[in-house]
Amino acid sequence: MAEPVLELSDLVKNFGALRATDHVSIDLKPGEIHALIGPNGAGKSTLIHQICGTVRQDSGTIRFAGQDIGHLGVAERSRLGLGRTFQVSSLAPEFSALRNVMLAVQAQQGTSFGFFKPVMRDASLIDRSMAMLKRVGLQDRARLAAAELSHGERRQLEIAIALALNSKAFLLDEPMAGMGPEGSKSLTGFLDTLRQEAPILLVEHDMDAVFALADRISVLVYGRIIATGTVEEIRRDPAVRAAYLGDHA
Amino acid sequence: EPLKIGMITTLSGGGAGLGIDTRDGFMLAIKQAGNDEIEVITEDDGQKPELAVQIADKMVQSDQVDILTGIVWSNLLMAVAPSAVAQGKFYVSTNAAPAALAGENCNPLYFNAAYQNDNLHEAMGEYANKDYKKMFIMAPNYPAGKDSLTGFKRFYKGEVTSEVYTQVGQTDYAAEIAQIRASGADGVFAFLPGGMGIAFMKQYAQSGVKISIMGPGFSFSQDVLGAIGDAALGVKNSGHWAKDLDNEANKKFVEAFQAEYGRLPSIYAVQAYDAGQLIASAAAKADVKDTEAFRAELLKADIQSPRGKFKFNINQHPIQDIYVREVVKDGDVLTNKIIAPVFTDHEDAYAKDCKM
Amino acid sequence: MLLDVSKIEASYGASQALFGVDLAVAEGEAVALMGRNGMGKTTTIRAICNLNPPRAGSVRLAGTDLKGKPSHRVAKLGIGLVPEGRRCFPNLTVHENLVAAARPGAWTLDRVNVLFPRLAERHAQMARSLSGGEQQMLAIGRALMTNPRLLILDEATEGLAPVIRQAIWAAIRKLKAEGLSILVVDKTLSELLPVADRCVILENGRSVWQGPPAALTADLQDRYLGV
Amino acid sequence: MTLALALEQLLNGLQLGVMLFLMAAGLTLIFGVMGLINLAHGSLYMVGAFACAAVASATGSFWIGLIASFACAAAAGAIVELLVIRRLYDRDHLDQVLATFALILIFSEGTRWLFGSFPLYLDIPRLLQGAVALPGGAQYPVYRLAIIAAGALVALGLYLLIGKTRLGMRIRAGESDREMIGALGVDIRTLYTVVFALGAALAGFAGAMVGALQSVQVGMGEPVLILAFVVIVIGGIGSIKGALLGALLVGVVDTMGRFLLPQVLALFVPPSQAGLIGGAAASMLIYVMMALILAVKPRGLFAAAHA
Amino acid sequence: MLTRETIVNIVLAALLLAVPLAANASGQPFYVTIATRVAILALAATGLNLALGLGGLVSFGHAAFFGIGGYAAGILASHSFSGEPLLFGLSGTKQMPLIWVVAMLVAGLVGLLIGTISLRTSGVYFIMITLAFAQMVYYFAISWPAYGGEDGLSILVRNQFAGVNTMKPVSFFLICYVLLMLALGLFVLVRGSRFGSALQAARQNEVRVATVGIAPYRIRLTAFAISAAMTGLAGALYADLNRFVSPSMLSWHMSGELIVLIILGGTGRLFGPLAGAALFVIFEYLLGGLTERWQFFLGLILLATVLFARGGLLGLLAGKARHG
Ligand SMILES: Nc1ncnc2c1ncn2[C@@H]1O[C@H](COP(=O)(O)OP(=O)(O)OP(=O)(O)O)[C@@H](O)[C@H]1O
Ligand SMILES: Nc1ncnc2c1ncn2[C@@H]1O[C@H](COP(=O)(O)OP(=O)(O)OP(=O)(O)O)[C@@H](O)[C@H]1O
Ligand SMILES: CC(C)C[C@H](N)C(=O)O
Ligand SMILES: [Mg+2]
Ligand SMILES: [Mg+2]
Repeated sequence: MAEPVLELSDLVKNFGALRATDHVSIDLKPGEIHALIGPNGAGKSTLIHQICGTVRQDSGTIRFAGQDIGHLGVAERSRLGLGRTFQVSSLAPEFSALRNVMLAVQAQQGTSFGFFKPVMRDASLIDRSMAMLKRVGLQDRARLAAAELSHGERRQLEIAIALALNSKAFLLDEPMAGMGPEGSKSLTGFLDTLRQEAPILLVEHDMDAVFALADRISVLVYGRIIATGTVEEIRRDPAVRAAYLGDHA
Repeated sequence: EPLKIGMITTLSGGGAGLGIDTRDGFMLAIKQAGNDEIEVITEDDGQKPELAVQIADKMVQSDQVDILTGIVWSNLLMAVAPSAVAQGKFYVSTNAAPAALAGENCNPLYFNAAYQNDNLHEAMGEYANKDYKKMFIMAPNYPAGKDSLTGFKRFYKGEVTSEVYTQVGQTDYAAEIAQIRASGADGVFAFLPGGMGIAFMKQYAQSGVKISIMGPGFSFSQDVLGAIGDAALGVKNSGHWAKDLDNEANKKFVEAFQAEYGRLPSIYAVQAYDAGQLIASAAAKADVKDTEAFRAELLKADIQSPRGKFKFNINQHPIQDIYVREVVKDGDVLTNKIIAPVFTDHEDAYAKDCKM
Repeated sequence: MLLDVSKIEASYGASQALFGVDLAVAEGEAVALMGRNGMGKTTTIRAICNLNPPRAGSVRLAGTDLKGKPSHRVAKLGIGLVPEGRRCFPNLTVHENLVAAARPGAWTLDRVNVLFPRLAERHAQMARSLSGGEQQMLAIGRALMTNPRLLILDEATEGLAPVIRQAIWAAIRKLKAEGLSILVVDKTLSELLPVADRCVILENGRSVWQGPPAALTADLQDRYLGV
Repeated sequence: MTLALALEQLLNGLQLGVMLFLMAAGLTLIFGVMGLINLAHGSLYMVGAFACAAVASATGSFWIGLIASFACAAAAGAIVELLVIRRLYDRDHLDQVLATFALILIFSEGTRWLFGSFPLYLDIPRLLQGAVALPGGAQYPVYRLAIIAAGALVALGLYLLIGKTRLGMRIRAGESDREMIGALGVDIRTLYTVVFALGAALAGFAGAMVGALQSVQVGMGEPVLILAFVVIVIGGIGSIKGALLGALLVGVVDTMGRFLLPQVLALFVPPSQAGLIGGAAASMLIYVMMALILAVKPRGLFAAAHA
Repeated sequence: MLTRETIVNIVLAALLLAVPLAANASGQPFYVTIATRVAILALAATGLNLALGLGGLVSFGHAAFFGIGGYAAGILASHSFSGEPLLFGLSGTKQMPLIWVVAMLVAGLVGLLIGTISLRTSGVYFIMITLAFAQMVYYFAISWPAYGGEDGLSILVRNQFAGVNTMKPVSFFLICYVLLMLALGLFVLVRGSRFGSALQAARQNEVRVATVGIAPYRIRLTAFAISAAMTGLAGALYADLNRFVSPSMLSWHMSGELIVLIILGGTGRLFGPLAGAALFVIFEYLLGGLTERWQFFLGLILLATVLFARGGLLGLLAGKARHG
């Protein structure tokens, strides 16, 4: 078995009296899509936040690419290769789609303390960014400000940014949300190829996509993992059906 | 060729009252002189040093004035006067008189028609010797405040129980009043010009503390008395002038000022009036372009000052009498009444360092 | 007709987004507004509510022309909006979000709490820290509390877990059965179509097709929705 | 130093705190709750004081003046909101800075135009004059006790209004998303006008109350403005409780600092030096405190949960 | 291809040069002084614009840096005049370039210090904590007697610049003008650079910047220090212009005025500070000559500008700002 790229063990996070993450241990192996599903408010986003560093865990460890990252800042973790998208799009609204991606490319190339060379004449930034936009199908919208993109397009842009980071693992928080049927379909196909580049921890409520993509599924309920297994195992699990799937199975 | 005077003073914002009295007093003198060869340009400095500098530059460079005057505040004066005299212009001060320009750095082109900043405080120090064994003294924490307490202590021989520096622009004095109450002093000397004095006096009156207050004339000048109200009644303060000073020139001046502007003059008005008279008197006899001659005429101080006698010291600051005054009610209006002279022919402490 | 939208055009600054949308919702009817990403669904809804007042065409609600009416007037005439992106008030608690703009009527706090027990559990929590799905429930509850005649849901079930989604569709059915009119945008066709009485499809800022769900053939779906 | 003096100073500090709160109360509403940067708040304070002084001297009654201060400031606030502020809600915060900066100039010069350049007379009403004996022998001015009472009442009223009423919820909702609260059927424009006018009225009321203790003159609002911002920020924006506690803290620290720093320093240097340095340090003290608090708690002491 | 904004900018830069030269030629040296004031204020505001316009760091305490620069010039000059050694046996100087370097270093370092603490906060808290630091410096300067306290410090003769007679208004103006142009050039470079991208993105969405792996704090701190240094340089020039420094350079009014200049001209726009400074100084001067109530009318004009000229003067002249 390959070493996991990302490994959470015994993660706990409390918000006051509420235990949002309750001794969670999951991992992400090379080449796989590991779906994390669970009812609203189960703690999925909170878990992603802890992996990225925007929320600090109360206890437990997070290992990524062979090192303990639990104490690092957001930017440091990102530089190690954690690429994420947000549940609610989070972009630089005044920048064009292109410049949003360029920011990621520049960060990825190493330094942001260049004071003199104009970015808009920097082919190493622009070419790569355009390539990323093309991959998500936004090449025609490259010059539009992020604020002018439609909801669905913004989701695509977020993915382009994560791609540009050359991530060693992707954390995608509901990438399908707000995508039309067509968008969902193409995104599903896209993620399917993306897993070759880096494994994906996928939080998603779109079960069609999850069932089509996931190698493994973990189910989070009230902060606790109640089941991990293959698509078939999870579909059949009565506890999961009751807590989450309902008659969607 | 006419004599051009540039008057820079504070006509807007919180300190405008002083500037307006300055302007009005000055203009009265010029008007009375009846010399249409004298032209005055007035501009507002908004009590900002940068603005004062800018206006001074303009008056010197564009309007080509011969004399600058009118600044109320020491910090603005320090921004304008040294460079004005360095460019060969006269500066005649109507109020501000920082020590820095009275001693070593005195200048042949710099005249002060008002006093030297320490003088009124010195007079209170001398006055306090008579009846007060222990004094509580306070002033705002800025150079004029420090000069004030230094001036007071220069003449006061008793014990100073505490020496308190308040914040510039402070509006609440409960903490200081509590200290006064506990100090065991038998008198309080407070230099708090403008709004600070108004606030302090009102609060002191309500506090139930009965220790008597005194201060320099600035704290109890005509411009603030109305706002302090009856709380100021009976307070002793020092001044080189008061409305009731008994001389012909003063009667004429007070009458003329009231007729012209419909209010009582303050010390700022008197000082500016004298500055105006000084310039007019010199202009009548010498050409301002002839710097030496004009300066000589100014030095003679050939004027009828409402202050009575008036002459210049070696450092071109006045030698004059200083009185203790008391705030009284004259009909409906609060005003100051002279009680007794404290100093006659008083000279300031810095003149001896002036080598001119 | 409760809502009658005819030939509206709207733009964001200089760029035009709607080029003529026609749309009607009858009393008690549920209409699905469909179209690919960026085709103008949200813009249409904003135009109806006078959040982006249309610069041509007309919008009438129960016969009243909405032209020039500020959006709060429009809301008071009976439109309840569940906006895209939820837009709960982050600095208010769940309870405050619900009651702040409530107007009297059949929908009360208790009823909303029965519909979404999760909200009752979280009533004192700041909306800022709610999970995404909880916020969606809150946004729906908040609109219901204004007791509208026409409920407009933009991305009605985005981000909700399947069980909750089913609950919401059930609720929408129930609301419809009670006579509430509904205009809804949602991407899950399989769940949307059974609820809708009629569909309106937008393409590039124009309404290009209208009809009952049954008439929405696979061919049409492929052409306009990319399914 | 006696214990009685220390106690009296502590009381002075608390009283100054309540006074600061009274001055900050209107700003809490406009800035803390509506989220509007209003540099002209001090001008509304000044308007209140001038209205009170003018009406009191015309009618001979401080109380009528007090009512006038409330009314004039409210009217000024409403006019400002309708003509200026209303157009700026959906703009950058910075536009509010420029606009309200302009309003300061207009109000200050306008007031001077109307009332002249000399400070006005406004005295404490007869009813509240003099001092009462406190247990322990000290005396305390009645008027200051009245200010404490007024401040406490305003604090309570605001707390209830913002935290407990639907009006308060709507204002807060409007702060985070004006468009949305409008889309839910709340006439946020009118509501904001009313709230702004109320904030202005509170400023005017404070100006009149405090004006009787200080000097009623053009520019009197400016030191207040900065202090009021300090108070609100220390307490945590949007929190009434925070503003009150922030005010008390500033009041006590400032008073005790002015009083104690020179005395402590006098142990090391000659008294007149101690007075100077101590005075200088005391004037910086509240800013040092503010910087420290924000360095440790970047959102103030009571980062607004609510009210 | 020239955009409208570029044309407006070129015209502004040319006007700022042409007007004083013409005034000087026609024997009106005072207008040269006014233009110098505009150039210096524009330089100070350009410094602030870096932090505020690009980085969204609304500093309400930039007067501190302006004043520190001013005092650096004043103190160095006064020590050079009196011959007393300054620190560690170092003596004062009257050489402008040296003074500038010192002013920028000191202001930059203080900026670094203030920024280190202030940047932990954000939004309105940031506005207020920067104000708090500036007030500390202000009160310190008022009550610290060594350099004149509130009375300030006079520089009797303007400092020197090799080969130029700085007392001639035009010469001094040209020095300031060149420095302003250099600063604007630097602003353009920084704005378009990687650093500038990160800085502007951090203004729009801090979390986004962190998630691509750039620590916003360090970016902002650097920007804040550069901004402080630039404003400090302007302060040193201002001291030389007035031949005087005083705590009023440090007061919150000054900070407010710098912000007002930027907004008046157009926030975040390259020539915003210059346009704003020119407008402000011209109004102040013209109105001041017309009426004693000039502040009232200045207020009205400013108000009209906010209400009717969205995006400041440049917004009016050159349309909306564009971000690549
Ligand atoms: N800062 C916070 N303070 C208090 N409670 C919080 C905070 N952040 C999250 N919570 C609570 O923690 C729980 C988990 O939230 P989280 O956002 O992780 O859910 P989720 O699984 O992503 O749900 P969804 O699928 O709806 O997005 C929720 O009940 C939420 O209200
Ligand atoms: N704020 C805005 N400024 C400028 N253009 C905008 C803005 N919002 C949307 N648009 C443009 O208007 C068009 C319609 O957008 P709209 O949001 O109405 O689409 P939609 O059908 O709701 O899409 P989605 O399903 O992705 O939410 C799109 O081309 C979009 O780029
Ligand atoms: C009005 C006076 C008290 C002014 C004082 N002489 C000063 O230097 O500022
Ligand atoms: Mg989530
Ligand atoms: Mg949409």
